[in-house]
Amino acid sequence: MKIHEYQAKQIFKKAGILVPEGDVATNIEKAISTSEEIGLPVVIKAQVHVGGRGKAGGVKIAKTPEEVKKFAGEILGMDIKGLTVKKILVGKAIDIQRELYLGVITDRSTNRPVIMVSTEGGVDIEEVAKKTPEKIHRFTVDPAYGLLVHHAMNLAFKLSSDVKEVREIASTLQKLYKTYLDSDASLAEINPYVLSADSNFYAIDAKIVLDDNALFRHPDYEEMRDLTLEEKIEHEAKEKGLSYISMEGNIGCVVNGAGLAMTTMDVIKHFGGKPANFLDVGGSSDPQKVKNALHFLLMDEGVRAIWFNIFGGITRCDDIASGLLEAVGEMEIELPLVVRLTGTNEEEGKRILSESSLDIHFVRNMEEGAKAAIRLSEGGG
Amino acid sequence: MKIHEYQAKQIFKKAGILVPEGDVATNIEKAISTSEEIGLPVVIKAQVHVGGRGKAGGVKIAKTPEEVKKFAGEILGMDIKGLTVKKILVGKAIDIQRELYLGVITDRSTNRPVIMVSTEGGVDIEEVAKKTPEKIHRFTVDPAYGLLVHHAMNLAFKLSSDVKEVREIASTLQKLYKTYLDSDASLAEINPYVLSADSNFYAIDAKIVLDDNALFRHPDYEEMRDLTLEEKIEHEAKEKGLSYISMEGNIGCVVNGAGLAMTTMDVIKHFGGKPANFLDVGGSSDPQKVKNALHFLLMDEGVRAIWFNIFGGITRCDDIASGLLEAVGEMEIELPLVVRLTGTNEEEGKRILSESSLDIHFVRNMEEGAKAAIRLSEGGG
Amino acid sequence: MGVLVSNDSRLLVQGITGRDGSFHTHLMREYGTNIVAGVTPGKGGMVIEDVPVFNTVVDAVEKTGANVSVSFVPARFATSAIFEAVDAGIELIVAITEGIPVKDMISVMRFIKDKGARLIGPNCPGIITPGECKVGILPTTVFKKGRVGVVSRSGTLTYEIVSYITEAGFGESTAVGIGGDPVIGTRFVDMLELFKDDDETEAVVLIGEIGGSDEEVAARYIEETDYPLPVFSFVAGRTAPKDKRMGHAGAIISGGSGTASEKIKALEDAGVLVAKLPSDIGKFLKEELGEK
Amino acid sequence: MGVLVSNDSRLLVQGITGRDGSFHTHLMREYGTNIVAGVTPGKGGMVIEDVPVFNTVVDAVEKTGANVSVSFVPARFATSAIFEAVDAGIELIVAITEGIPVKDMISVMRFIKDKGARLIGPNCPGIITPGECKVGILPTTVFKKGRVGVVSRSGTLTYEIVSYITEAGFGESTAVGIGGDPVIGTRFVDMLELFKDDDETEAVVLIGEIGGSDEEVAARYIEETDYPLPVFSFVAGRTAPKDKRMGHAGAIISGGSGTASEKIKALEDAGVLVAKLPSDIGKFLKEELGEK
Repeated sequence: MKIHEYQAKQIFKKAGILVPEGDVATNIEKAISTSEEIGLPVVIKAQVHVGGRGKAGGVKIAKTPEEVKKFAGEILGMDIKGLTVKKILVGKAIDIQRELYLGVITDRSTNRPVIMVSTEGGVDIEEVAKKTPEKIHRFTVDPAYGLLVHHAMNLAFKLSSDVKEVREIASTLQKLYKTYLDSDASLAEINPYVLSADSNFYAIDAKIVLDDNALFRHPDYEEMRDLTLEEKIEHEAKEKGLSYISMEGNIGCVVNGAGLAMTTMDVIKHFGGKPANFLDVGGSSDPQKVKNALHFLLMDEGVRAIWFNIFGGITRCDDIASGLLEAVGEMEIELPLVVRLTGTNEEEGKRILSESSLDIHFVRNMEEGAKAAIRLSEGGG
Repeated sequence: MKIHEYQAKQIFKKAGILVPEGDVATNIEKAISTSEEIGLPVVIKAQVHVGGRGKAGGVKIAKTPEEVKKFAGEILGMDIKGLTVKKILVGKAIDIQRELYLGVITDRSTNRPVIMVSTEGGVDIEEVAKKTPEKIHRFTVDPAYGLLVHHAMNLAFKLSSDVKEVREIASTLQKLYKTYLDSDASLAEINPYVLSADSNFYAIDAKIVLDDNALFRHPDYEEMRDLTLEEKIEHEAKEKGLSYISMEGNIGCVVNGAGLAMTTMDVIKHFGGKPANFLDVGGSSDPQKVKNALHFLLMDEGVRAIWFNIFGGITRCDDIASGLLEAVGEMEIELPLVVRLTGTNEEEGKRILSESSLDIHFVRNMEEGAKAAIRLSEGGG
Repeated sequence: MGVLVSNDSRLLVQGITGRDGSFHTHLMREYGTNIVAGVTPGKGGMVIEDVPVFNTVVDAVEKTGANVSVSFVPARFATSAIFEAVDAGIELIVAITEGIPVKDMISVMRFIKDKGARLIGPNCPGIITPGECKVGILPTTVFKKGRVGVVSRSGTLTYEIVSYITEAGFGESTAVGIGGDPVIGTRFVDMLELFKDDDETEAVVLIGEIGGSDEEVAARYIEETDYPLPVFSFVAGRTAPKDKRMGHAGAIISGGSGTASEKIKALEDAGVLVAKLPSDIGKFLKEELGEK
Repeated sequence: MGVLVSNDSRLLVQGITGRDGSFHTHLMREYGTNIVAGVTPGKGGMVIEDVPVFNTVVDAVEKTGANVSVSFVPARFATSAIFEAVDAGIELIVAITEGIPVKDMISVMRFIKDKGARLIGPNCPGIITPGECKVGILPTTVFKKGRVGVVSRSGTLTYEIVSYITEAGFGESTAVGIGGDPVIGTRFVDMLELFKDDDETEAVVLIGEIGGSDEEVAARYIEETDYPLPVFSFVAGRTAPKDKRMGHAGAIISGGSGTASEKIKALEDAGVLVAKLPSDIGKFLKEELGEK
């Protein structure tokens, strides 16, 4: 789960990491009152779940009350890469002496957390990694011992030679690592981590990505969920055990398994069609899931044909067939149906569907299915 | 540091371990009001830092208000192995179905924590260890991973075959281990851990011994310190960097190093004398410590001779000599002084003392010193 | 004799009394897998599908000599089950469970490194040595004893592609789904190493997907070791939108890495034939190894 | 050539800029110890007693090839200093510091086990190889090059007993104070093993004290291995009252174990001559090894 900068800053603040004073606002009045409270100049930053908001004009420094009003008004409601800005963070502007980068991520290649630090803060760290990799210092944490004091100190000495600064940076690194662990994050990042003109260190920007699988341990994070309409649908689907992502096309797909679902899309495109969605009904078998899946599919008015591409394993073909029958009984489905059933209880599933009165286009494999679905979605018979 | 049962129970309670309702009392009135609050019958238990209080009559069950009054009165002020009972714990009496033993201790031979459990709760666990060692189940914790769920479950299955009970015991074991870690204990023990007639588990008795070296991390434990007069003196000495334990004899010893200090006592006894104390001025060298040491020695009116047995290493003999001179200048010391100085800056130390007007009996080694001190303590010259 | 499991494997089922656990115990036994024990705390003494159930893995191992385990334990208790199996001396653990928090898996993997066991998964369909034994949930019908080693990050896509391998007249020496989570016990490279030393494997099919960099790492390994067996591959997610999570945690493309096109390029640069359609795999095999 | 340190040891002093650190750096160099570096964070670039100071151990090791460290770092930072030294590849760490919490030492020892280093201490006087090199705070005057290996849980009592060894005409091959804390890096048995394989050691003096069971463990080891060298011992605390803490955390007698009489019995049963007075050790050596 992605959370906003202001939410990540709340988490960092609780962990004892210094962040600039500030508050989130959803309207101009709140922006003005916050700026009065914390004092000018302030930085006004769009809170959207997408990168590059600075370049898009979503970050502005306001030096006067008039500017606060003006910029808050401009940024609220702004469209950034298709997302509408509904919240802004109004924070005390910090006089910057130096900008550093501090981050913790889960490294899949070692199955361990990695700490990354760089003197090149405030810019895209992936750009730094490409252009000047020697400026990024990495340390892989042994989870049996955690980030020990000397690990943090050794990293901090790469960023400063002043021992007071080094201790401060090292302390922040340990807090950052602890935050990463305690929040079950897959990424916890401060960019830039700033040494201010008056020699304090601040987390000027903050990013935390949470592990969806671990959210059950953090019921308090649930309220941080801020979804676009599209994400809301995906989330709702997820709560029903489905992975659903809406796309631009017209062939609605119901598939079991993420890899097969992606491949289903790939194959449709390969043959010139357009998938309307990614939809994985998951591993465990349950007729209700099929009904839920059709519910989501049918919300998309662009869908012209529905394709069930099922390769049974833990999923049983008969469960899929029963679910489909039940769903058709309850909902009005007038779209052409392409069905491919293979694997566990395949015969049973096919029998259930054959015995029904449904007009189903049975196909033997994925490629046949893709071709049939494309033909039908284009009005063919 | 030892803490009382009621204090250990407070710590356990905070960790989520169920303890019988109750409160500590220092007078009969409080005992009565507590028993009224929690309801009869209650158990009244002497809170003293010594074992065997049950056998000494320091634990009684009161079934009526009269008995509360009677037993509280009897136990408060009671002498148990030389200690006066000043506090009692008044706790709800639990109807016992089964008694178990749960403990965590630091195992010196493996440098790791060990969990011990037994079906033989409520009795001296060291007796169980001697007579029926097969009834004690041990598990050495790997500190890199801690006490994992299955470790706790495996141990709990040794104590019960009812899975509900097993889960409860396992959960308590994990809380007990966490308490041991979080409190920097060298021992955390529940004996007995009781299954009540109404099928709840209670920590009926509780013991925690804290690591003195780690108390700086637990300023809140400081108020748990409850010392006898004798312990107060030892504690005061410790705060001044000295290890001091008062004994029955008449030869006051000032020694550097614990091993040498013990050996000094052993040698005095070997030659028929009686040490008045164990006193280690510690490793680091500081004239002030010598003054403090003499201060403690002179509080003991039984001392008839003072013996400085110093083998300089990190301790410098000249520092000891200067400290002794300064102390004599400030305090009135009329006792005979035996001095043995060997090691770092030995010549300088001897010179300082020789040049003073003090009447010092210099000795060349420990055995000579013991003999001289014994002779002088008996009035010899 | 597969590279991971065989007739000699003595299987323990963790979570045997659950819905999926008992169902697949039945199917695995039907296939011929030697299941010697099940574990569910509190159900010790029961018998499920003719398999004795124990309270703890250590008990089960002591009494039955189990050396491989498969776990259907729910996500919240799943890592505990893996720890328990490893601690009891199980050499190979197959974790079917999906939805395990990454942090928990990081701890488990550290423990496994200490103890020298091997984990397959989590969030995976398991292992099959066709004709001998199945440990997991794979549908057996598509598999056939043969000489192609299959390793996949996916579940059902594996069955899909294996069906083409089998249809083309080949069979599989070992097929394994290693799971799609960010932190997994066994990766492509580990399986490539096992297949390399296996006399019964003469080609490898590697089924990848977007996210992570395991395909790139495998490509580098193939190139650097001058890998002795022909490797064929399919990578799912060529048309996936960026930065979307496609069903499981491993399948995230973010920034400039983890896309299908990069993976395909890396593999092709290493001399791997990469299929555009699943059915291509069958064709590749016929072309390279000859008709069977 | 001692069993732990020698002329080849390249010593690093952790906490070199402190009072004790700089004082003993001076004394160690005076004795001939090859001190190549010091570490105090923030003091990198300084020179103390002709020794270059670095900010981190990893820097110091890289630039000077240090392979042994001695630490005077205060208790609250002491375990961090040990972790740092081990991590930087130091093979032998001598921790003089006293007052380190036991829990911290438990973690450190786990780490050391992983990394394969050796720790002496904490709360110990260190090591001396008479005539070659000293790592720690032992007063050098009482030591003399010779063939008696000395291992002790105590500090000053070691000097006391060594003075009798030296006085009796013998000298020491290596003398080491292993510390009196409950959790220590090297125990009697470890040193007995090192002495056993050392050509230059022909007898061992083992100086114990009340608390713990290291003397009993050593006795068992001597008996079970039919230890090839004569062992002499002294155990301090015969007259110590029960359940009192005698100066350091290791010296607790509680319950039925850890008393001097039990330790003495165990050692004597294993064939060890146990002295009643420190001076007896000199006599024993003369009687058993002959006049020197």
